[in-house]
Amino acid sequence: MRVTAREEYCAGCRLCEVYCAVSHSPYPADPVKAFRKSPHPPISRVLVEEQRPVSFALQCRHCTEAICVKACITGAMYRDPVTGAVRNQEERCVGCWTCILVCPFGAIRRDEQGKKVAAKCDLCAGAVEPACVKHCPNGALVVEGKGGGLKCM
Amino acid sequence: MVGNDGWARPWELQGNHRREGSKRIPSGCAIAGMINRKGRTMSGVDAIQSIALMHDRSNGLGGGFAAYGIYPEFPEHYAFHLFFDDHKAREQTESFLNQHFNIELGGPIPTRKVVGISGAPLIWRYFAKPKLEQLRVAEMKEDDFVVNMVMFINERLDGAYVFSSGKNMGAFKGVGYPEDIGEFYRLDEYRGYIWTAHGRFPTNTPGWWGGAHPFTLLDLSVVHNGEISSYGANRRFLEMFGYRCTLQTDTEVMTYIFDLLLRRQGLPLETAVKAVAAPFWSTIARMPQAQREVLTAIRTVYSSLLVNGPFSIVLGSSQGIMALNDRVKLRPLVAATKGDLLYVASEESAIREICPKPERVWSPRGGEPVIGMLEDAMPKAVPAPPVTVCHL
Amino acid sequence: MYVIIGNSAAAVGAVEAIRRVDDRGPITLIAAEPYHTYSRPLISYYLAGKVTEEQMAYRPRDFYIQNGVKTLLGRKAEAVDTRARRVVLADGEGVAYQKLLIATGGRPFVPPVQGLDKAGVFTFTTMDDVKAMAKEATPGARAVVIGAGLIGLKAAEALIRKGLQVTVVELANRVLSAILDQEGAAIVQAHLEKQGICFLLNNTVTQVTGEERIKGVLLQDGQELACDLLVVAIGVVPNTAVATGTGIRVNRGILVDDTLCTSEADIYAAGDVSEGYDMVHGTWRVLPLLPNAYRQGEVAGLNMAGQVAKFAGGFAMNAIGLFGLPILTAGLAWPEGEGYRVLVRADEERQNYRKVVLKDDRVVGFILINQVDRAGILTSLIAAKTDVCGFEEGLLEPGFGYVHIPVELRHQRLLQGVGTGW
Amino acid sequence: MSLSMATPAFLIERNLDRCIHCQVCVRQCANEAHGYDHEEQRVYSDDMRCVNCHRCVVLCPTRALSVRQFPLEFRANANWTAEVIHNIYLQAATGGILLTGMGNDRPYPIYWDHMLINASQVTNPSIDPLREPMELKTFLGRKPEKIVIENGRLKEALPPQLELELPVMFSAMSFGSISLNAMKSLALAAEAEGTYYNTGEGGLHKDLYPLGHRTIVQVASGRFGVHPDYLAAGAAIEIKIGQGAKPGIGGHLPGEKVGREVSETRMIPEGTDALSPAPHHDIYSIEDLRQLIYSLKEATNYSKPVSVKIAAVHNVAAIASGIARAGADIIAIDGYRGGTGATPLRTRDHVGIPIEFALAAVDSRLRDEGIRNQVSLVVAGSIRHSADIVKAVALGADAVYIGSAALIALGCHMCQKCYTGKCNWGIATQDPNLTKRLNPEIGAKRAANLLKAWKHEIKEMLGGMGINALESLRGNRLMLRGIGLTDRELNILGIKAAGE
Repeated sequence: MRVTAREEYCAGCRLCEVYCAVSHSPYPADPVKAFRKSPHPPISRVLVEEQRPVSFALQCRHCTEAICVKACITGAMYRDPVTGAVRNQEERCVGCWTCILVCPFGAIRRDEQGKKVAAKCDLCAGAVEPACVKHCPNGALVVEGKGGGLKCM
Repeated sequence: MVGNDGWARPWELQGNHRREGSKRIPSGCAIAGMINRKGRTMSGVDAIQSIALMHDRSNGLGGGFAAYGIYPEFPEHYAFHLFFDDHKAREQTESFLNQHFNIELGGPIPTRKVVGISGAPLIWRYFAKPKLEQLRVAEMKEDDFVVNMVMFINERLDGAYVFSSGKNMGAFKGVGYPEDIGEFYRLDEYRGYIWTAHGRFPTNTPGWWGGAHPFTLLDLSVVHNGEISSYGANRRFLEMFGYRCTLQTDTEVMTYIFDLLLRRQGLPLETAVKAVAAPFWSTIARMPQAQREVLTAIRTVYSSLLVNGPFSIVLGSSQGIMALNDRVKLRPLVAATKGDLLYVASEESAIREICPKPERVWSPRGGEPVIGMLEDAMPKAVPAPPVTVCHL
Repeated sequence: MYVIIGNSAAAVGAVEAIRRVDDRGPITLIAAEPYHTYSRPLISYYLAGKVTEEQMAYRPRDFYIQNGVKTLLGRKAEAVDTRARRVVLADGEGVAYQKLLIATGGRPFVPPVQGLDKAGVFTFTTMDDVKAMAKEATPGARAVVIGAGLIGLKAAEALIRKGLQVTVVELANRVLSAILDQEGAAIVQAHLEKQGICFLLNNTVTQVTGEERIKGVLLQDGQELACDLLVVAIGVVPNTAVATGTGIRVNRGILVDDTLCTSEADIYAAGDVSEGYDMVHGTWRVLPLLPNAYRQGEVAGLNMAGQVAKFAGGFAMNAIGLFGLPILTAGLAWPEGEGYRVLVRADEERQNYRKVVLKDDRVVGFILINQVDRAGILTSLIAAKTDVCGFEEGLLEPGFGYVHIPVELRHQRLLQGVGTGW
Repeated sequence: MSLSMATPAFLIERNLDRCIHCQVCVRQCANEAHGYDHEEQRVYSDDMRCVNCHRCVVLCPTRALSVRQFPLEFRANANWTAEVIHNIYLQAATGGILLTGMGNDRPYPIYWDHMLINASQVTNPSIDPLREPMELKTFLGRKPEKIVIENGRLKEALPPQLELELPVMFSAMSFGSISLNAMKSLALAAEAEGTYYNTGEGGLHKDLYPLGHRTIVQVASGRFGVHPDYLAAGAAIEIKIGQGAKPGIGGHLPGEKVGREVSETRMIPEGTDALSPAPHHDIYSIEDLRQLIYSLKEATNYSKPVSVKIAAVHNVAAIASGIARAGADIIAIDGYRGGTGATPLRTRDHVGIPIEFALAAVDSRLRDEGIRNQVSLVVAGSIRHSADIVKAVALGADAVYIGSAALIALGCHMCQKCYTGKCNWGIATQDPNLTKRLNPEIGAKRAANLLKAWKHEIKEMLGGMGINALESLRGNRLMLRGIGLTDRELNILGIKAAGE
């Protein structure tokens, strides 16, 4: 399962980034607090790429044979056996960026606001619908591929 | 309004509404009808008895009957039944009639005094045929000519109202309970092979006899229970064909619809029924193609003649009767047969009152007509009279 | 009956791969070190106090139990008896195998310098190394690190963080000479010098002074440096000892085919001990990188369990951060010879350095310093040998991403996957 | 350079307690009314640029934004209003005619709101549309005076008809004036709900040919995009004589909106202005119209109804009668509130008559002449909701066109700036940065939902009247009563006053 962008309908508003950041902040239901309570704005795991008029959001593809999991030097990166999502156990991550070096989608971001950790899409584990999909105002993000991920190798 | 040619053009008139037509009156009712398919005549007693049983369905503000085969001595004459407010109106009308018709016989319709019937207008009848030279001037078919005359009188001649205009048939109606009206008109003395009857429950008090049922045009008569929600749509469509709905009663519209479809457009009765009580589109969609095309065409072309709202009617003609419910069946209608006889009525008890042991009793479904025709008549269009237009 | 010698990335990769295919076959894992599998690169983090020993576990504590692996930890494998199909342990016990994986990794290369046996001299590879060093690395102490490579600099960083004075001696003319070019190395060196590390380049230690304990070092140029601690971090070499005398062919590392099988049937080798295929160089060579080790172990494991899997090759790639400055490199970063095109964008003041090397319109290597985001896209372009004609100007953009890649290729990759083959 | 008299029309209010400086507003405003100050790391606004389209307000994740009328006032003057004064400033500065978009917004009476609908009580039952069938199917096209049946079959097939599942179609809006995504939204919604949309004079984009059976293809004075395949693709052909937003004048699509796709679809060179003449230069009288109608019928083998669309003007009834007699199968009448992408302000606001009167007059006239059945009547020009539709049908319309309402369903916020090409909702624009903001799947769903909702509401009102088929409402003016109308107005509308 993964979130796929339909770039022809991406309005480039980046609400996906805003809501991703909010939902991964200590105040997942309150954007104002999420942004204003912490010294740094929360980081989004979604990345919108834009070169007008093209724009699209990009998140972890949750690859079937995830190279980031294989390459992780600490074992922090793992595939959730239940959801199939590739997730990073942030308390084990040391921010070495090997995953950034190997992810062919460039879908992992550096979170250097506290302890350095790799930040990536976790499909909003536990939520019915990932925040980016839920809040995309134009249906440009869809959840696709129940079960399998993409090939990154 | 009379044109330069002296010919009446009722459709050019702005209605001088008085009488009942000034207000549209919703009403509830009782109806009944019967036919002997062999054409054997029955006395009016049965019709009176049947409608009388449904006394509570009317409120004493209207009752009436139509009877077919009652004037065997004048089978080719139009039997005009008229109400006059006074003798001045009568004289004016008679002069008009004499101008256009050869009147064979004329005089008051015999009545008897009945408790509960009061305020009767002058009630006269005339057996007449159109004058040939008038037909020539009008360049019209005879039936259209007669219709025109009736419309003109009803619209323009103050104090006069034609309430029956067919051949060998007649309507008898007035303000009162139907059994009293029957008594008043001495219907026990008439014999007809078709009788229809009506008891009215209007929601106001028009106090005018012309508003009672049946409504007739030529030999078509309609008794009707219900209110036509589509009245405005039906009426405005009919007006394009020259009909003037001066009375603003739903039943009048019903009469004109059948006149238009059967007499003027020559449609089969079944087709006319499908226009008036159309099957639902969902039903049409399931029909075989040819039938679907026909019904689609009916509903497309005659969409403005769909009669919407609750109704049950009995349509009478010299050829037979047809009883019909609205397509959802929002008003009661029961039918029964015994031998050559077909009965229809608002309530089964009204049939059993005069036919205690019918062979078959059923409740027709919405939009499905019950048709009883004379055996020597085809169950289709009432044949139009021969064209008698003479070109000079 | 699977037997694995070693307990790091390649070994774990093999276990996970075998269990994907065969959830029953008994697996025995033999390791000289007595510890549960741990992440070797984390020893510098341990030294700096950023992780605890507990947090160094490469897999959860119950990993081997969950996977039904019998572990023989702290038991050194001495030799392999290929005829008897058994591994002989140091204590003489034999462990029978049907399929054997040698994943013994590398061992530190220690140069022939006089006095390296004195107390206060350390290598920097294993848990024991770092534990020993941690005891002596006290604030204010003077440390000398031989080697300005990945291990040496991570050690130096950790020691600085612990409050030591650190001098790095490097034979080459620049730091990180294995992965950085001159220009990139200058940025890194300046950054490290700001943090207090002293560099002595084009130089090396020729002698260790002191009695029992180290007192200082003599350098090639004749200088003498007093110190309390010496870290030898020149590099690692494949730890092929167990293959000695078996008939398994060994060059620098153990030779394997693309199924990771050695010259002996049913014996596989993976990780830093072996020589894998380098798809950029087009040669077989030792690629001492954790991601490679895992993937090789995985391929070996699959083959051991009866699947046919092939290792398409790897190439050098390194991610390293020094005092917050990230450095990501891959492939050939300072090519020699004809046919290469080098794209560079540098901003030394901001410590930004971006260099992409092309050959035949394909990316063959890159160096990213500081602005390293989305480096993996470049890595994948190397691996997939993608023709970058038409979007090469985007490669140098700090925000280089899929939006710079032509729409068909972009959609193919984002919707169907990358398919690099490695 | 002289002093500009321009002052902001709107005031952007940013609640700084709620703003998180996420810049969504900055990225979404094509008018650049929001910006980001990198030095201060904060978002700021420029009121002068704001057109009050609400894009930023709607998308702001913290509801930090609001837009109000700019509070600047002139000395109170009931005659020289601020708008009048501002327009004079503008014309004094530019020397140009004033342009605007959408429909007449002046406070003329809205006659729909002066008519009330009947319902059944006691004497006949109202019908519950959730329990009973309720039919809205409508056929548009010429009806013969009667049908003839032989051997249970139709003797002659009916003339071609458009079959609508509800009496609502999407008005003519061209590709060029609106985006392809907006066209697709309407086309898909028409397909989903069983009705039709209209190409306007912009031709039929190749992507829309598969939905040709849901398309009314328009032939307008510029003849843009008209060719045999185009005529063949449509379900019906509409000759556009005029439109309510600009009766008597032509159209002008500026060259910057004529990109590759618009150019291909309209068959004009890229980047050139698309000028529609005020009249059809082959129609200078009613007999010329007849020729065009029959040319189009010939060209399509008499297989499609031909509609003629006119603006509601003073003697609309006589014109409509002439059109019916010229052979049109459908007459579309567009009232003075009808919308557009661009029109001179004074024309929009001062020319034409209300559709309510036009409809009543035309329906009565055609009935008086006995030819009402020969044509279907479609009315347009600010049909706002289902009650307007019920009233229109009761006055005599066969169906209505909706334009503005459909666009509002797609997200239009009625800022009236269509003519700038910077529609922030991706509707009235060809800018690829903006058109992609309208996902046609969502647009289609929303437009279809609107039709669905109205369908339910019409059924409820019909049921309340005791009617279960729409045709029984058509021209049934007894179902209407006027409120607050003069005798003369009641007379024109052909309805009684409430209480009568």
